[in-house]
Amino acid sequence: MTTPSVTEQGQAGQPRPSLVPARLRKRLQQFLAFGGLIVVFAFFSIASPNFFNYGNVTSILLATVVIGTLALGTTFVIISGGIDLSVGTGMALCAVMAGTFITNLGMPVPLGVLLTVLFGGLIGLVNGLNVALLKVPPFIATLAMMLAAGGLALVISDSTPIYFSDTPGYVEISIGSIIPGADFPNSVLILAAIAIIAGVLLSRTILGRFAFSIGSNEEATALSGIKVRQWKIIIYTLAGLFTGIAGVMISSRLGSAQPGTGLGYELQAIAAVVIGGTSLSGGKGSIVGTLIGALIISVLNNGLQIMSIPQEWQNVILGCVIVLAVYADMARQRTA
Amino acid sequence: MTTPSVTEQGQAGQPRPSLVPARLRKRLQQFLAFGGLIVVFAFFSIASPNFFNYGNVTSILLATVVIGTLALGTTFVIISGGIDLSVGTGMALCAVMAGTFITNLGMPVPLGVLLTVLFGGLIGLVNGLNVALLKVPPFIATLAMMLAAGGLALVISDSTPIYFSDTPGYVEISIGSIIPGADFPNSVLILAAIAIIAGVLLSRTILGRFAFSIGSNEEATALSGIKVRQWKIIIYTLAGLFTGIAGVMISSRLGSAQPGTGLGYELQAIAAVVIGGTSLSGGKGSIVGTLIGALIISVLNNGLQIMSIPQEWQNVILGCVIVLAVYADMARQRTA
Amino acid sequence: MPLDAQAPDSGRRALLEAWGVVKNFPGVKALQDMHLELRHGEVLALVGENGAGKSTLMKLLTGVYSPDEGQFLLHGEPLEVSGPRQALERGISIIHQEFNLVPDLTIAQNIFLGREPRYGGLLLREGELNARAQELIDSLQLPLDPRQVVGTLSVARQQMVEIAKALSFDAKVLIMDEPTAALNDAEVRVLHELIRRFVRPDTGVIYISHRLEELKAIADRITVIRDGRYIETLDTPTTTVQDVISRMVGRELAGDARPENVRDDRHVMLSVRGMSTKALLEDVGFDLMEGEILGFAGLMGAGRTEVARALVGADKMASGSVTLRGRPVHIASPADAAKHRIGYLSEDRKQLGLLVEQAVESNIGLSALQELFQTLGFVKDRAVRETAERYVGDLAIKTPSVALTTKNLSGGNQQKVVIAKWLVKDCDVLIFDEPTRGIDVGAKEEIYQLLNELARRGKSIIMISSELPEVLRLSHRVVVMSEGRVTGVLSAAEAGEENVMHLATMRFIGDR
Amino acid sequence: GNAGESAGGDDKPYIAIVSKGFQHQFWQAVKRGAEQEAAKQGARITFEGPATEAEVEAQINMLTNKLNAGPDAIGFAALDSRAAAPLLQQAKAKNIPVIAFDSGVESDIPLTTAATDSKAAAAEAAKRMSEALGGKGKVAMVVHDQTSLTGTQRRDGFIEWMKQNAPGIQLLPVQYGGGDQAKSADITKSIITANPDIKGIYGANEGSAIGVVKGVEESRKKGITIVGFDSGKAQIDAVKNGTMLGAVTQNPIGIGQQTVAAAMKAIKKEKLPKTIDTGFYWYDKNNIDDPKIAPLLYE
Ligand SMILES: Nc1ncnc2c1ncn2[C@@H]1O[C@H](COP(=O)(O)OP(=O)(O)OP(=O)(O)O)[C@@H](O)[C@H]1O
Ligand SMILES: Nc1ncnc2c1ncn2[C@@H]1O[C@H](COP(=O)(O)OP(=O)(O)OP(=O)(O)O)[C@@H](O)[C@H]1O
Ligand SMILES: [Mg+2]
Ligand SMILES: [Mg+2]
Repeated sequence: MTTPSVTEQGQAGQPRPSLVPARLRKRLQQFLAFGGLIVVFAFFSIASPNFFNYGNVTSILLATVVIGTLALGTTFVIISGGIDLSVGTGMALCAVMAGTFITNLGMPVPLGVLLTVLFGGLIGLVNGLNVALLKVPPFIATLAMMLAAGGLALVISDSTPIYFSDTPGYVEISIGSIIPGADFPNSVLILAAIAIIAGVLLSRTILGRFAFSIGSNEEATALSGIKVRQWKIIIYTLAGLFTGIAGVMISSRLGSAQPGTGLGYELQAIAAVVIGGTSLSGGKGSIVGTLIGALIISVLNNGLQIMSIPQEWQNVILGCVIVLAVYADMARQRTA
Repeated sequence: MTTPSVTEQGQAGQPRPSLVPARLRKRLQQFLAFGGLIVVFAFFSIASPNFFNYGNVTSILLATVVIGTLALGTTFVIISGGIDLSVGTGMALCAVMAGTFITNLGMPVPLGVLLTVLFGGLIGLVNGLNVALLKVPPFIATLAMMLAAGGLALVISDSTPIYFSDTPGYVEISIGSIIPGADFPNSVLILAAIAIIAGVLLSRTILGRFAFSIGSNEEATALSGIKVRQWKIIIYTLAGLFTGIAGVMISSRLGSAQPGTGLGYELQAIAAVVIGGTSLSGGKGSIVGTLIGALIISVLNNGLQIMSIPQEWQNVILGCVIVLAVYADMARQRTA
Repeated sequence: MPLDAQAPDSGRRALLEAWGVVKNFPGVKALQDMHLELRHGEVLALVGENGAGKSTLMKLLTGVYSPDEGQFLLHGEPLEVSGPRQALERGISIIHQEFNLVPDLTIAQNIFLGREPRYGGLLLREGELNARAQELIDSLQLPLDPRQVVGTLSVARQQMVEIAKALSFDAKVLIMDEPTAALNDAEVRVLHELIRRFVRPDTGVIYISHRLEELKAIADRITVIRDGRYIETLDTPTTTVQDVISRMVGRELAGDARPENVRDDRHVMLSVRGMSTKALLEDVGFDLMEGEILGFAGLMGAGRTEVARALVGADKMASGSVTLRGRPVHIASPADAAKHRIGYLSEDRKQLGLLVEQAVESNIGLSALQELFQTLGFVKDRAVRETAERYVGDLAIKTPSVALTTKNLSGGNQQKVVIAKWLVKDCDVLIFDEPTRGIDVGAKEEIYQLLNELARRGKSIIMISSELPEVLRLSHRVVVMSEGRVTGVLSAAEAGEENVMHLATMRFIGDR
Repeated sequence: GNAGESAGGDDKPYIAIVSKGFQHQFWQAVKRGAEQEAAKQGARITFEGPATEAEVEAQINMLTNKLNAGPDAIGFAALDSRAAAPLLQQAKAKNIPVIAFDSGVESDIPLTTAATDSKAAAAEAAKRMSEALGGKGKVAMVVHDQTSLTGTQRRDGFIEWMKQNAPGIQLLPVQYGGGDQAKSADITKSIITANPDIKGIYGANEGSAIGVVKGVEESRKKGITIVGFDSGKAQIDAVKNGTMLGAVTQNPIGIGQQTVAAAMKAIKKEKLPKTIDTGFYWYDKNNIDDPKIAPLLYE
C-alpha cells in the first residue's frame, strides 16, 4: 500500500500548482467576456458623442430588462439540456393576464402582479409536464406552447390591448424611480434583484446543481438517485415564473398589455444566453454570462441606432459582430 | 475459437425470427407516423365538405412546398447535430438574388435559377465555415446569418419587391403544370423530385452516413479518420442549396421576390423535421419523416382555415395537436 | 445443475441472494434462472464471458432494469428496487461498468451528487462539500483533487472517482462492475486494499472482473456464469485460474507465454523524435519497426495515451517530428493519420470509440467507409453488412444481428466492435490503447493471437496497456514512460516486471 | 368545382375576408366594422390575416384555402397584388366576387376597392407636423416596416410631402420598429440621444406611434412634436393630454363596413362603383370628441 500511495501522492501534487492559475484564468475569462462587452461599449463611446452619458446608458439598461428577464429563466432550461421557445408569446399572455387581473377584475396591483407571475409559472409547469412526463422533446413542447400561448393571449384579451389607465402605480413598477432624484428606472433594479436571485439559485442551491447535472449527463444523474423528472418540471416552472415577471415588466412599461406581441423575444433570449457562453447542449453556463449576452445585444442595437447606420445594414453588422464576438470568445477559451 | 462460435451461432440464430418482425415493425412505425397524418386528414375530411377534393389537396401540397424544401436541407443539418436558423431569411435573400439575376440583369431563367441555387449554397458554405472552422456554435453562426441575410435582402433589393413580370416562364416553375390538363402545380413535382434526391443522399451515400455519424458522436467519428470539418461544411452547404431552391420556389410562386419575408420559416422547417421524428440532438432522422412533418403542419393550417375556426383559436388548437401527435408518436415508439 | 445453490445456510441467511432470475431483451435471453449468493463479510467474484449477463444481473439488483422472473433477498427479506435511489436507500451501492459520471461537475460534486451538504435543504454548502470530498479522497489515498472537473480527467482517474463515490455511501453491499479495467497493477493493489478495509462482518462485495489473476488476491469465492446461466461457485483457496477459465468458457485455453520472434533486419516503419505537448509530454522519441508489436508501459497519467493522441493528430504537438517509412510526415488530424494508414483505437470506447446509438454494422464500417464501401459516393450496404458479419463471427461478437444498436451490446462486445472497425480499415500502423479493456479471458487470447497475426503480416502495432503481464506477453519491445517522458526501451528478453516498474516510477522532481 | 354552392350549413351568405394583418388594432377595427355590417345584413364572415405584413406566402395560402372553402364573396387586402393575381383569376373562374379593401389590387377582377390613399393620408400627417414646427427643424420617422405597402406608402407620402413643401425640415434616416411598442420606444430614445436637437417624430402606425410616445416620455425630453397614425386608447390619451399633437386615421371600421356592404351588393348582383373612398381624417385635441371624428376612432 505504501509504495503506490507515495507515487500517487507525487502525482496528486502535480496538478496543484496549475490549479490556482486555472481558477484565476476562469475569473479572467469571465472578465474577458465582460471585456468583449467593454470593447463594443468603448467603440461606440468613441464613435458617437451621444453614446456614453447617463441618459443613454439608462436607456440601454431599460432596453435590456425584458430580454434579460426572459434570458435568466431560459438559462436554467438551457443548462439543463432543454430549450424554451414559449417565453415570448408566454410573456404576452402573462401581460394579458395582468391586464385581466388588475384592470378587468380590479384586483390590487400587488395581488395582480403575484397572480401574473404565478400564471407564468403555470405556463412553465405545463411545459415541464409535457417534457418530463409526456417526454415530448423540449423544442416541440415549447413550440406548441408558443403557438398556444400566442393564441390564448388573443382569445382572452379579445385581440384588444388592455390598458392600466386606472392604476397609475402599475406603470411605476417599470419606469418609476424609487431612488429619489436619480431618475433611474425601477425595472433595472428589479432585473438586478432577480438576476442575483437567479445567480444564487444557479450556483448555490441544489436546483442549480441538478440543472447542471441533468444537462451534463441525464442518465448518470438519474443513476445517482436524483428525481430527474421532478427537477425538470421545477426548472421549466422557474423559467415560467421569469416569463411572468417579464410579462409584468413589459406591460407596466407600456402601460398596456399587447396581446399580439412577443414572437421573436424567445430567440433573442436564447441568443443572449448562448452569447453569454452557455452551451446549448447543456451542462455549462452562468447568470453573469447571460446578463453580459443580453447587454451585448442591447448595446449593439442602441449603438448602431445612435450612429444612424441605415437600418437594413444594422442587422448585417449585428450578424457579423455576433459571429466575431463568439469566435473570439471560443478562440480565447481554446488557447487558455 | 470453435466452441464459442458454436454458442454464438446459437445466439445469433435465436433472435432471427424476431428480427423480421423488428424490421416490419419499423415499416409499420413509419406507416403509423404516416397514420397520424391520415387521422388528421380523415378528421378534416369528415368535418368539412370542402376539405377532401382535388383542388384543396393540391392547395395543401402547394402550401407544403416551401417549408418542405427548407425542411429537407434542415434535416441533414439536424441529423449531424447542428441547427440552421438562417434558412428563412436566407430564402428571402436567394429570392432577391433571383430577381436581381433574372429581372435586373436580364439573365435567362435557367441560368438565373442555377445561380440562385448556387448562391444559396454560398450562404450555407459561410455557415459551414463558421461552424466547422471558426467553431462558432451552430445556433449562433446561423442566427448571425439569419440577421445578416435578412439585412442583405433589404440592401440588395432596396427594400422593394422585385417582380418577374418580364419573364412569365419563371412563374411557371412553381404554379405552371407540365402534366397536361391536370392542373397539378410543378413545384409539388419539384419537391417530390428533390425529396427523392435528399432521401437517396441521406440513406444511400457516404454523405448521409457521415451526417448520422457526426451527429451520434462527433469525436469518435473524427478519431475514426473521417474529415468531420469537411463533411460539416458540405452538410451546411447542402442545406444552403435547398435554401436556394426554396428561394426560387417562393419567388416564382409569388411572381416577385419579397425581401422582407422569411423570418419564422426556419422555425417551421425545424418543427417539420422534429415532428417527423428527427432528434434535435442528432444521429437520428429520415426524409420521409420530415415530409410527413411538413405535411402535418400544412394539413392542420389548411383544415383549420377551411373549417373557419376563428383565427385566434387556430394557433391554440395547432399547439395542442402538435403536442398530442408527437406524444402519441413517442409513446408508440416506447412500447414498440 | 447448480449444486450448493439449492440449500442456503440454514442457520444464517446470506447477505444478498438471487433466485431464479430471468431477464430477456428483444432477441436476447440475457439471464435464465440466475442464482447468486453473497455471504456476510465476503468478497464474491462474479466471472463469465463477455455478454454472459454479469452487468445485467447487477443492473437488476440496482433497479436499472426490472427482472422478468425471480426474486432477490437482502438479509433474507424480499428486495424490490424500482430505481437507483431505492437501491442506495437499501444500502446497495454500485460502480457501473460504463462510467456514469457527470462530466461538467467537479470530483467532489460528482461524489456527493444528490447528497450535497445543505443549509435548510436547498442552499449548498460548497466548502463543506469539498472538505468532505477531500477527507474521503485522503482516507482512500487517491491522487485526486476534489475541485477538478471530471470531464478533464483521464479514464483511470475517472474510474477512481467512481470508486470513491461508491465507497462514500454507507453501503452494506458494494457492487463493482470491472473496477480495475482501466487501472494498472499498482492502482489495482490500492483498490484491493480499499476493498479489504470496506469488508466487515455485516457487509459484502460483489466484484466483477476479467482479470482472473487478481481474483486470487481479493475474492473469497468465485461465482461463474455462462450464457446467462449460473454454473458454479468456487472457493478461491482451492481453485486455480485454469479451473475458472474452463468453467467460464467450457473448455481449456492454451496460452503461450512469450512473444514471437522478429527478425531484427526489418526496417523502421515509424519514428518519432522530440515529441512534446503543452500538457505533459517532453522529448518523447521511439522507433516502430515493420511487423513489430511495441508495448507501452507506465503508470496512470504517464502520458501513453497522450503520445498516441498527439501522434494521430487528435491533440496538438508542441514540437517534434514524425517519420513514416523514412519520409517525414505532417499529421494534423486523425483524418491525416488515416490517410497515412495509421489507426488509433481509443481507450475510452463510450466517448471516443463508438457511435453507441448506431448499428453494429455502421460502427464496423465507419473507418473504411470511404475507402472500401462506396462507389461514386453510394454506400455498398451489402458489402458493409457482409464485412460486419464476418468480423462478428471472427471476433465472436455476441449480438443477435449486425443491425442491433451498439448500446445494447455488453461492454466487452462493444470493445470488440471498436477493434473490428480498425481491422476493416487495414492500416499499416495500428495503435491500440487498452485494447483488451473489459474483454474476457477467452476473447483476450483471441485478440492476442490477432495482434500476433497482424504483426506477422507486417503490420506495425503500438500496444498501450495497463496490464503489465499483457505487455510483456505480447511486445517485441517495451517502451516505458513516466511523467511524460520515455524512461527506457527494453527488448522482450530484457523486459521483466521489476525493471519495467523501476522505469515506470522514475521521478523528475523539480524539472518542470 | 361546385364549391360555390356548398357553403356551410346555414343559408346566410358567406363572405371570407383575407386581410393584411390580424393582431394589430387597425385590422381588429376593420374586423369589427365588417362584423357589424355582417350582423346588420345577415351575412356570415370569417376574417383572417397573416401575423405580419411581410408574410406574403402565408396570405396567399390563406386566400387559397378560403377559395377552397367555397365562399359567396371574398374581401381581400393584398400584401402583394401581383402575387395574388392567379388566385384572383381562379376566383373569377369560380364566379366568386372579390372586393378589394385597404389598398388597391392591381387587377380588374375586384369589383370595387374600399380604400384610402395612404400616401395622401401620410402627406396630411407631414403637413400638420410642418405647420406645428413652423417649417423647420429635425424630424425623425419610426415606421413599422420597410417592405409592406402600408409601411412604404405611409413613409413615402410623408417624405415626399416634406421634400416638396417644407425645405426647412431636415428628415433623419427612417428607423423601423416592426410595430413593436417596446422596440419602437427604444429606437425613439436612441434617436433622441443621437439628435438632441430633434423637433418632431412621426410614428407610422399604432404600435410605432405609441412607441414614440413612450420613448419621448421615458427620455423626459420636452418640446418634441409627435404625429401619429391610426388610433387606439393610448394614442387617444396621448392626444388628449397633449403628448401627441394629433394623428391621421383611415377609418378602419368604415373600411370593414364598406367591404361587407359591397360584398353583399356583389352577391345580389347589384352595381358597384369602381372605388369606394373610405377617406382619412386628422384628429387632434380640438376635434377628438367631435361627433364626426369620435366614431372613427377605436379604443
Ligand atoms: N438494453 C439491452 N438491450 C438489448 N440487449 C441487451 C441490453 N443490455 C444487455 N443486453 C444483452 O444482454 C447480454 C448480457 O449483457 P451483459 O452486459 O450483462 O454482459 P456482461 O456479462 O456484463 O458482459 P461484459 O463482460 O462484456 O461486460 C448481452 O448479450 C447483451 O448484448
Ligand atoms: N481528456 C483529457 N483532458 C485533460 N487532461 C487529460 C485528458 N486525458 C488525460 N489527461 C491528463 O493527461 C495526463 C496524461 O494522461 P494519459 O491518459 O496520456 O496517461 P496514460 O499513460 O495513458 O495513462 P492512463 O490512460 O492510464 O491514465 C494525465 O495527467 C491526465 O490527467
Ligand atoms: Mg458487463
Ligand atoms: Mg491511457
